[in-house]
Amino acid sequence: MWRDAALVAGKDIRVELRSRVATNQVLPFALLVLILFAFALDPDRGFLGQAAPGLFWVAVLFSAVLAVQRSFAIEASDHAREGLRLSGLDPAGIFLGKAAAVAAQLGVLEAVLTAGVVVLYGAHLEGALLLLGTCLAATVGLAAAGTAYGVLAASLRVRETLLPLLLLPVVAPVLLGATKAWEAGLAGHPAQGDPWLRLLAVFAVVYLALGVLAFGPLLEES
Amino acid sequence: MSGLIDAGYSVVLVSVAAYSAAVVYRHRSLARSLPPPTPDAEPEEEGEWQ
Amino acid sequence: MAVASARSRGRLEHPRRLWVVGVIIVAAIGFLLAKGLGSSINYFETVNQAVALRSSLGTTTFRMEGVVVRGTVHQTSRGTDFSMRSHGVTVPVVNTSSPPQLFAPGRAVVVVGHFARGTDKFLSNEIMVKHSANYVAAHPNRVKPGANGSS
Amino acid sequence: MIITRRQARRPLTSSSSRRPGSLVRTATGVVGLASVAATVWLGLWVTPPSTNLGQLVRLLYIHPPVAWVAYLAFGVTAAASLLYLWRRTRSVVWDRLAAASGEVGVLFCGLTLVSGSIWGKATWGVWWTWDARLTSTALLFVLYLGYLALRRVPSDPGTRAKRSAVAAILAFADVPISYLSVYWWKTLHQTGTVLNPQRQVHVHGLMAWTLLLGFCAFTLVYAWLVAHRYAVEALAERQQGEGLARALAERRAEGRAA
Repeated sequence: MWRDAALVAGKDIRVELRSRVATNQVLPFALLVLILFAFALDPDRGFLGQAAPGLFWVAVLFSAVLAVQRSFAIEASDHAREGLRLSGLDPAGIFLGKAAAVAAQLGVLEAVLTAGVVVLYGAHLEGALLLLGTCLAATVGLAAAGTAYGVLAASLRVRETLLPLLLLPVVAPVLLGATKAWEAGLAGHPAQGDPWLRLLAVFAVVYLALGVLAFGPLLEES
Repeated sequence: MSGLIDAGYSVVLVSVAAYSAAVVYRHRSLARSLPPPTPDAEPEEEGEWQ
Repeated sequence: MAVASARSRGRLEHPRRLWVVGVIIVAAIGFLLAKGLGSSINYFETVNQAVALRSSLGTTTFRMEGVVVRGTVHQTSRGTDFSMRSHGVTVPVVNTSSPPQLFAPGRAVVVVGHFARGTDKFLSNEIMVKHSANYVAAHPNRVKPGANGSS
Repeated sequence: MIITRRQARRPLTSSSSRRPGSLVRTATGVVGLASVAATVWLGLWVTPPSTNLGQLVRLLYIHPPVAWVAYLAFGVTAAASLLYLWRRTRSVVWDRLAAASGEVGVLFCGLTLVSGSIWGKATWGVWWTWDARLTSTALLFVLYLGYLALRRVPSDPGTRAKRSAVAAILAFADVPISYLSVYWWKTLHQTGTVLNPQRQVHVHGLMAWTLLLGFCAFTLVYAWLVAHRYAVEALAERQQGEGLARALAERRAEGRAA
């Protein structure tokens, strides 16, 4: 299972590095969302600094939907899905590999967005350990849930519209937990963020487990 | 405030009634459009519908 | 061949994996419940908790719950002033909104607002009445069937 | 009450066919309609006002039963989905039942939100607030809207059934969270009136009986609606199959004529 996961993750990341869709489209999109928030909320009145954690994670969430869509779009052409299905790889391994690839992309995206939040919204990064831990747990959770629902919607003609509807309510706890943890971290009370960090970790573990179980049947059927 | 009570009852009752009517109507129109219950005898031979 | 082997392998591993996954999920959720996501998701702080957290709360806006103390409700030009109590701790509330219909002394309420800087007063701009799931007939002996009670 | 029952029976029995299943369905509908009528009558006119809510207590007889039906419907959907996914019990019956119950559940979940919002405005003083119970219920509504949207995507019936079954089971995780939220966390929403873990009901006399009748009434209406919705699902599948057969036959006839 782990060897298969590494294979699939390596493949997805290589495809991403060569096609640069994430760097050329998803990353600029996320930055654009940050800038649009700045237009919507008057930057001079201090709203942006207060709302920075929420806006950051909303931007990550939207980008995660795009990243998941991209992750399954690369297999939509040339019967690559069938190839993957018939490859004899363990479905759980495929799931973990794809989730890892999505998580890696989201990690890069979050690093850039963090810089964006600091520069554009004037946020001060305190409690860096909590912020980092939150990013890690939230990213794994988003990638796991995203990949599980991604394969659910992947073979549908209407996946572009259906995936956000299915995925966003499911990852709403991630948005809540990550925002609260970041609020605590940025405000300099890292202790208040710990329960939220636990919630994020449990979410990640639960969806990783569910994905390992459900990915096989879903891949077979789609 | 009695307006809110009436509104609560009305919303629930009217919605359930409307949904029921829609479902029953669809049930009847479907049942009418399909040939009467011979569900086990599926038309297999060609030419049946000409 | 590859298909057959992949499928049979998946099927063979399935029961064991099902158990492992089930145990992981139950353990994870159990951990969450045991550790208590508790206070952080709470909708409000009770008056005594709010007073205990007074220094860290500062003037941030939050929701506070308590019972309206009898005899402390005063109509003012801006709204209604009263005191709230919970677990023996009382806080005076300066409210600038019209309270809901069920607002009355002795009732549990949730107020939205923040502590005023430098005083012990709580400035609120919204009151919500909280009620329990106990429903007791007001006049059980005076029920008249057929009388329109909804008016 | 008796008048309502008589009025209701006439149009409904006339439609019943010879099959015993539809007789049971009709009977469920008749009794359900009568008990809803009785609940409304008792709830609006007969029951007394309560000590702390006054007349506003009357929404008690509507809101909790509707919410219960939403939970029940999603529970049936999840159970049917599980039965479908399990190879030994796989049958199109479970897929249809999940579809029917899911749609009725979304209706009742929406009504839970609306009636609760109205009750909240009357008693709490706000239409909506973000406490754990309200938020998780709103999430539940959106989750199952997604389920219905997924079902509506045209694809191979077997694939669709499996896919939606997985989605239904994943979405059901929110139901216990929503139900237990008022015990896990401090919320504005009151704790469970009847279905609380302490098994204690603090509702007096006639009010309690009316509430109980409300639960039964809406559960019966739910059963009746699901029975009809199930039949619609089955008929629609048949219609699709026959439409395909007819089109095939026409094409073959064209080929022969040419």
